[in-house]
Amino acid sequence: ASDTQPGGDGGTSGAPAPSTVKVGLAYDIGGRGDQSFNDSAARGLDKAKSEFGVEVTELEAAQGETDAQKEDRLRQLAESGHNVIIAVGFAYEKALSAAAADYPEAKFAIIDSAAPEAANVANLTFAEHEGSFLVGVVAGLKSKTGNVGFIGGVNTPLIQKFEVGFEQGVKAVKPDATVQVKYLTQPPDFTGFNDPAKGTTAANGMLDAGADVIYPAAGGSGAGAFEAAKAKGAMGIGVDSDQYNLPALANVKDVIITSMVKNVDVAVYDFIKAVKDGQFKSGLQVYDLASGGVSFATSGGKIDDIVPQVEEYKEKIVSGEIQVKDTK
Amino acid sequence: MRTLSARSVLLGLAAPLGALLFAVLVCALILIVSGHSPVTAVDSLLTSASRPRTTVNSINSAIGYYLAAVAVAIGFRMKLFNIGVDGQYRLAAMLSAALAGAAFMESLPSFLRVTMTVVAAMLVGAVWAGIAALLKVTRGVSEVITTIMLNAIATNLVAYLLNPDRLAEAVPGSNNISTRPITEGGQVPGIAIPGSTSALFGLVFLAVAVGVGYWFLFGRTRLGFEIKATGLSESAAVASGVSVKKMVLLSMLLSGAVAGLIGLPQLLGSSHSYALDFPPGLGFIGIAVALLGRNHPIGMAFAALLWGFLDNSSTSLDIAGVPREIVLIMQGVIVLSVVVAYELVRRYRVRAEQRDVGRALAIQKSPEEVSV
Amino acid sequence: MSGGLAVGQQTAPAARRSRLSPMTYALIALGALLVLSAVRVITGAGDLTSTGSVQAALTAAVPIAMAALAGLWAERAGVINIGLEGMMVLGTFGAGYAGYQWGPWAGVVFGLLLGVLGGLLHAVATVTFGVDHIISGVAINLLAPGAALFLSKQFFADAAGGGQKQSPRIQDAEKVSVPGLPDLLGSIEDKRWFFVSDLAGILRGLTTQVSLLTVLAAVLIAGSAFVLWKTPLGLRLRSCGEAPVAAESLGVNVYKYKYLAVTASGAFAGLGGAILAVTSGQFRDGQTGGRGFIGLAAMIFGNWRPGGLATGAGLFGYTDALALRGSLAVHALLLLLAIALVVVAVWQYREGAPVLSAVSAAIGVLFAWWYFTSDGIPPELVGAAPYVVTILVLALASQRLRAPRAVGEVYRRGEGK
Amino acid sequence: MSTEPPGGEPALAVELTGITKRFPGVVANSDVNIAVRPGTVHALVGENGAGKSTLMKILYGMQRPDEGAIAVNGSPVDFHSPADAIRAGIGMVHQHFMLADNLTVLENVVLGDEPRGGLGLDFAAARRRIREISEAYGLGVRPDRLVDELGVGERQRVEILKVLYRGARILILDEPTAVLVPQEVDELFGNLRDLKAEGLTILFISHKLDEVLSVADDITVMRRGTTVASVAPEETTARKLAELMVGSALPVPELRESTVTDRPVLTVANLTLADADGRKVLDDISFTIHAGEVLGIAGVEGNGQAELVEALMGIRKPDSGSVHLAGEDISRLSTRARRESGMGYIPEDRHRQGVLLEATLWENRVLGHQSRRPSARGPLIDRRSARADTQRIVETYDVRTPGIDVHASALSGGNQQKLIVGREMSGNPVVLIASHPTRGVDVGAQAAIWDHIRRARAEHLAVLLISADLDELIGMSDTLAVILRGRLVADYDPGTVTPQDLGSAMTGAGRDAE
Ligand SMILES: Nc1ncnc2c1ncn2[C@@H]1O[C@H](COP(=O)(O)OP(=O)(O)OP(=O)(O)O)[C@@H](O)[C@H]1O
Ligand SMILES: Nc1ncnc2c1ncn2[C@@H]1O[C@H](COP(=O)(O)OP(=O)(O)OP(=O)(O)O)[C@@H](O)[C@H]1O
Ligand SMILES: [Mg+2]
Ligand SMILES: [Mg+2]
Repeated sequence: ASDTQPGGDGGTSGAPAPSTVKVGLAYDIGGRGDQSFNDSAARGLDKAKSEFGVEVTELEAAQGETDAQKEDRLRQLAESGHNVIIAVGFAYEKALSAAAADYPEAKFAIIDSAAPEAANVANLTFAEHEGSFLVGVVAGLKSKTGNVGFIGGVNTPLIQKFEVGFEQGVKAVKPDATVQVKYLTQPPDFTGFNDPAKGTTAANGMLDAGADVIYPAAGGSGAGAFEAAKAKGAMGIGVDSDQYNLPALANVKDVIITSMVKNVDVAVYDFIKAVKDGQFKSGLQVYDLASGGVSFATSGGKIDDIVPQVEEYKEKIVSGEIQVKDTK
Repeated sequence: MRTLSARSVLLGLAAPLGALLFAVLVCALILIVSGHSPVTAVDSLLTSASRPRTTVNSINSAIGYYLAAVAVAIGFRMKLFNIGVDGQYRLAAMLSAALAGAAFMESLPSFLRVTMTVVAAMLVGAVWAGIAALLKVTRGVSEVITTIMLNAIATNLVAYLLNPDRLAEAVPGSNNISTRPITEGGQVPGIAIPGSTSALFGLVFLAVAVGVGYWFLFGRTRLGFEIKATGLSESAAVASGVSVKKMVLLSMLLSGAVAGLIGLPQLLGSSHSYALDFPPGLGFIGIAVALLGRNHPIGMAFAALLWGFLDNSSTSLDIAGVPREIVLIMQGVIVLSVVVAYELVRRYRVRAEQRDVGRALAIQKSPEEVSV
Repeated sequence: MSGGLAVGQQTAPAARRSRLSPMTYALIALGALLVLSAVRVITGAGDLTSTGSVQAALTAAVPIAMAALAGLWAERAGVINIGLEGMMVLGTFGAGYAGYQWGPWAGVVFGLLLGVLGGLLHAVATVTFGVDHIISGVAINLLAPGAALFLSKQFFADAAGGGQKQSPRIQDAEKVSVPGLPDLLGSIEDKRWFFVSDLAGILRGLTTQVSLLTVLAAVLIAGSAFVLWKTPLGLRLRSCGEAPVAAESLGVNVYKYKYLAVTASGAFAGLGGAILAVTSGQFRDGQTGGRGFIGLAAMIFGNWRPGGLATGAGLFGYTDALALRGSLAVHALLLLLAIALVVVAVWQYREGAPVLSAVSAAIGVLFAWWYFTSDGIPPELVGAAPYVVTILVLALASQRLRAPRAVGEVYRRGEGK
Repeated sequence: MSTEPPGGEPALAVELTGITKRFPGVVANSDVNIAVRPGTVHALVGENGAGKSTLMKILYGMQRPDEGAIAVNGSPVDFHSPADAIRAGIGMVHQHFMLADNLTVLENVVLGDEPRGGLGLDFAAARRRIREISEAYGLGVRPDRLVDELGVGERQRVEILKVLYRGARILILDEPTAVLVPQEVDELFGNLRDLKAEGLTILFISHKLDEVLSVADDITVMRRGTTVASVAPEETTARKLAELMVGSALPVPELRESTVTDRPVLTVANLTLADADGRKVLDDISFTIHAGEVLGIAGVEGNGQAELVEALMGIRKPDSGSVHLAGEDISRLSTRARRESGMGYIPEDRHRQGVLLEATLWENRVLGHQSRRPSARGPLIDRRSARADTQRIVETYDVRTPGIDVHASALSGGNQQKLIVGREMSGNPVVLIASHPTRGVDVGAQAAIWDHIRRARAEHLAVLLISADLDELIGMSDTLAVILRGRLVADYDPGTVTPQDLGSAMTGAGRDAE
């Protein structure tokens, strides 16, 4: 939690509000409907669309495409008159740095990456580790066996941020607790985000080994983990959005005690709004606990008894008293 | 390898063109049924075709696809199905990227550096394919299984090595992770194309060279002949003094070596490091392209270009509101209709050939039964 | 092409020597189990023989086995089916579409039917048009996912609980247990006795909470064995894969049986996909994750026989389950493999194959060394276990694999020589 | 014409009238008329490609005639598939075996007409049925063997059993004797006579005219797709028949003055080879062939000839024994090295070992010579001279083809064989290993091939000749040996030996080696 208010180092560009805002959004692989951060971004887009009535175009990335193809996607958006362009996912780093330079009048944003730095690029990153720390605290407090499990969809640094934060949170309240860790697939095999069956198997393994809380940061595979938790009367922790309220997970909602909410939708919405109001800020904007970019959900009321404790930890993180690691 | 007659040239052209036409019709139908306008689709295809950047990107993609196709085709020529091209090139790209990026390389002259990278990639690819070959000749294990398995194993191996404690370095602030970036001297400069922001990969010449080598191998050399013969009839090859085991080893190693090259144009021309987002899956595209190009050096080149173009114009379709999965469907339809057309033409060829045989027989015999 | 070159295969008459008596098989199984329990005791990796592992192994194995069975039907009739993956994808979609509206069994049926469509397409291309079997399969692997995703956006995007890339939830199929047994076996398993507890664990896994879909799969495998080898239809179908012209000369309509076989193949692949989707509780884009190809491998592994492919799928499912459930068991696998390899070494030596014996011994020692000098396998490598094991088993089991004689060949009536 | 049935006789078993069948550019049959009397053996003779197989395939419903009518037992029929023909009581034994190696004899026999019991196939009933028939005609077929494990003789009997199993009353046998030795042939003819006695009708195709004369009641001669004559055996001779077929004399390979020198070229000592089950397929084989000598080896197929040849060519590794070529020990050399040191090889199965069916003629000429001029220069293939030399072979060996760029599959087996002989004779070899060099080849082509071998022999070529055609063996060989169960059991002087002596020695009935 290095800097605590969004847009810490970015300077407001004096650019006046563009007459008409035309938003182009380029998804990462998975696109709209991935039940993960792409969907979250989509929600933000939809909100902006309905509130400001802005014109939007959504484009999807394909499995196995090159930087050149991503760059082409961004350029085509710019060429077709989009002046607010949002790239979802760090995979757009290179593509964006090339494209943004050629369209200075357009405003770009990239989700989940601190690079590239440019006058017309906003880098919207999230402190997933901080949010994960808090749900780790929840897990630690709620676990009776002192044994909890983390399931990562695909073994990437991004997902590892969830893991390390979670583990640190658990240990903070139960130093001697066991945290089981399993990644479903290794990159570039990204099926780990789409294979509920694997999620179930992994979760069962952890539950059989004594875990009673499972935290799946595994996109669509998470549903499988929750199924397992439900079958064995264990607890689950949602990720990315408040999954307790996700229709797709209605049948397992009662095992979801909390969720690590990563407000990509907020970030996207804010960004569009900012540009529309002529408030565009370039540079790094960390969405962390302090700024409410990440948080823990309380829907379902399963953790009402411990909310105060969790809030304490939140304060400590915000105040910098607790430093949450984001890498192993 | 037959002498070109006017007929065979004509037929050679008839097949792909007719097929393409058919494919377009089918796709138009799909579009209409799914409530999209074929006109806008075709229109956006044409615009993207006329856009230099897209053209260059298409060719750049095609370079990788072509290399992949050649790697697969070498196996096909002797009935070896190397499904493992994918794993071979990913492992090769990753390791050669680590080598090319290594600090000690920076002192070396650029040419030597690139050469070492290329050689390393070929070696890695060959070794990975060699495992399958070895198991095949010593234990008769079907290369279909081993290469499928080795693909998965390669994935795990790469993931293991692509780790800050090993061959990778974490870029602070980034969620990506990659091998140490290859500095100027280790890269292969692209060829700037007027009107296009992306440059043509310098290693396009490598692909051309590989294509020529492939043609020469099977058209002119003894090794190529023996590989071909083994593919056509193992027993006849053995009786003719061909060592099948040797051929399996050689062709699989060759296939693997070429597979090792697949990632290099992208790596040395654009990515400059092997990262999480390095394009996977080219090995499988290679299978489709090889079959589409019927293992022919030129045919595969056209197939690769077609594939590259379709992949790179999918964004234009996307913008025009044509969902990208329709592009997948198109590709499938094209593959099918092209091969169906080829098959029909081939049948016609065979009949024609027999007709010639018949005439020859008739003439050499007495004239009376020439009258059909 | 999965027939491929004969090089490297022992040309010993496959028939006689591969016929082991049930007794022998039983003994081998017993020996394997003894070793397994020994390793379990030494390493303390209870997961090796735990109920959970066995259940997970079954769930993982079933879709693969169905894909393998699909491959079997096609290749026994002489048609290679690389398109299994694509047909499975169609199956997953079908199951998603019907499953969430009318329940799991409707899903299974619907997935099967969509698989049939894929099979028919493959049949038209390969049988009617005589297209190269592989390329037709590759094309289907391109078409099917595109079509499935396209349809899923059409039908699931606005369905409650669905999304553009996933169906709403599907009820899981009924699960059954052998009454009484679970608790009894459970108590024995918990005792952690050598062998007895292990046996109990495995049996419990096989008798507790078994999905009816798993039962269905088992029935279909046995049924296929019967139909293909004990009925006129099966004989005719296989004759099309061994010697189509001979079949033609006896009045068998080769086209008909090839169509039938490839369609059935599509049905089984679709079913495999459907079962995957139902047990996963939903259709998801890209959910098959290469299981079709693994199925193909399992079929070859199983020497184009139902029992064999079931073994292959089971072995893969088991190791895959271990790898996913935790890392300890996979570490224990090292020791297991080491022992197995040494056994093979001894056996091969007595068979008179000193080189092979030496090689397996060497690898065995290597594994043992790895096991004893490490307290775990790097997590990135754990996932490779099923693939490595498959290769090792194939490499060490002596090769008598025999593809149908005419597999992959294009047949046309009245043109046989 | 003897095809007019005298009044009062029963209807003709088969009557083909005006049958015409065109393949692309080829008239396989043009206006063919044949009448087959019931309860007779009716022979059909003609050179390769004369149209015999096609005609029979038409009668059997495997191919449809473009014109003409077929009548069976007096009533007109129209077959769409073999199934129809089988229903009409017709059965056919094909020129090339129609068996699935990977299936059992039982499965091969019942295929398409399976006895059903309960849910599935009634194996017990099938087994019973097969045993009955097998005993009734002394075929000695074992139902549960894998066809893979059977020799040609037994395969041939399985083929016949297939036909009988379907209760065929009209049997078509297309070149059934091509692969049989005299004793097997006699057995077969014995069976045919029994069948005839039971009132079955038999259509019989063969290139061996003396056989035809001995067994046939009527003979129809075909030539270039049409029937040129119908004769009764008692009114004709082999020579006359041959003239009707090709208009040329039947070339009986008569003996020549010996060209044998005393220079040993191929010396084989104590060659021994065991199969997978440890059974000795080659048992202590020793012989020497001198320059200009033809050593003929007679034997019932499956007594080790194939293994011997493959051992000599280095395709199989013998367990013990040595092979010397012109004094050089080549026991350790690879197949290619042996070929390069001057061994030519005409394999017994041209489609398996001789040609690449899907490659052009000139590429087939390179096959086996890919490391030598004129086909190759160093590591490269020399296309120009390879093509030139292929042209030469096509001309000198009269290979009937429109050019050297057509695929070998487009040539008839006979013509494929000529190409192979020409290839193996090129680059004048010192030893020629020839297995059945004229099998299935018509009389004209036979004569040509024999001449070429003789000419080479006159120029000191040493030849190992293996053949099932005893006349060929006796006529061509300077020395004759008989192989039985992997051992050379007897030597004969071709000058004095008769086919019958050989036959009995081949089946182990004869006196032992002197
Ligand atoms: N399937 C076919 N396609 C095209 N032409 C064919 C086909 N079968 C036969 N022919 C033609 O018909 C002619 C007769 O062939 P057929 O096999 O009947 O000769 P045959 O008399 O049986 O010769 P042989 O005595 O060598 O068996 C051949 O020369 C060939 O040109
Ligand atoms: N399936 C087929 N397709 C096309 N042509 C064929 C086919 N079968 C046979 N032919 C033609 O028939 C002719 C003779 O065929 P066949 O196999 O009968 O040769 P053959 O004369 O019988 O040779 P052999 O004497 O070795 O039996 C060949 O010229 C070939 O072109
Ligand atoms: Mg013939
Ligand atoms: Mg014939």
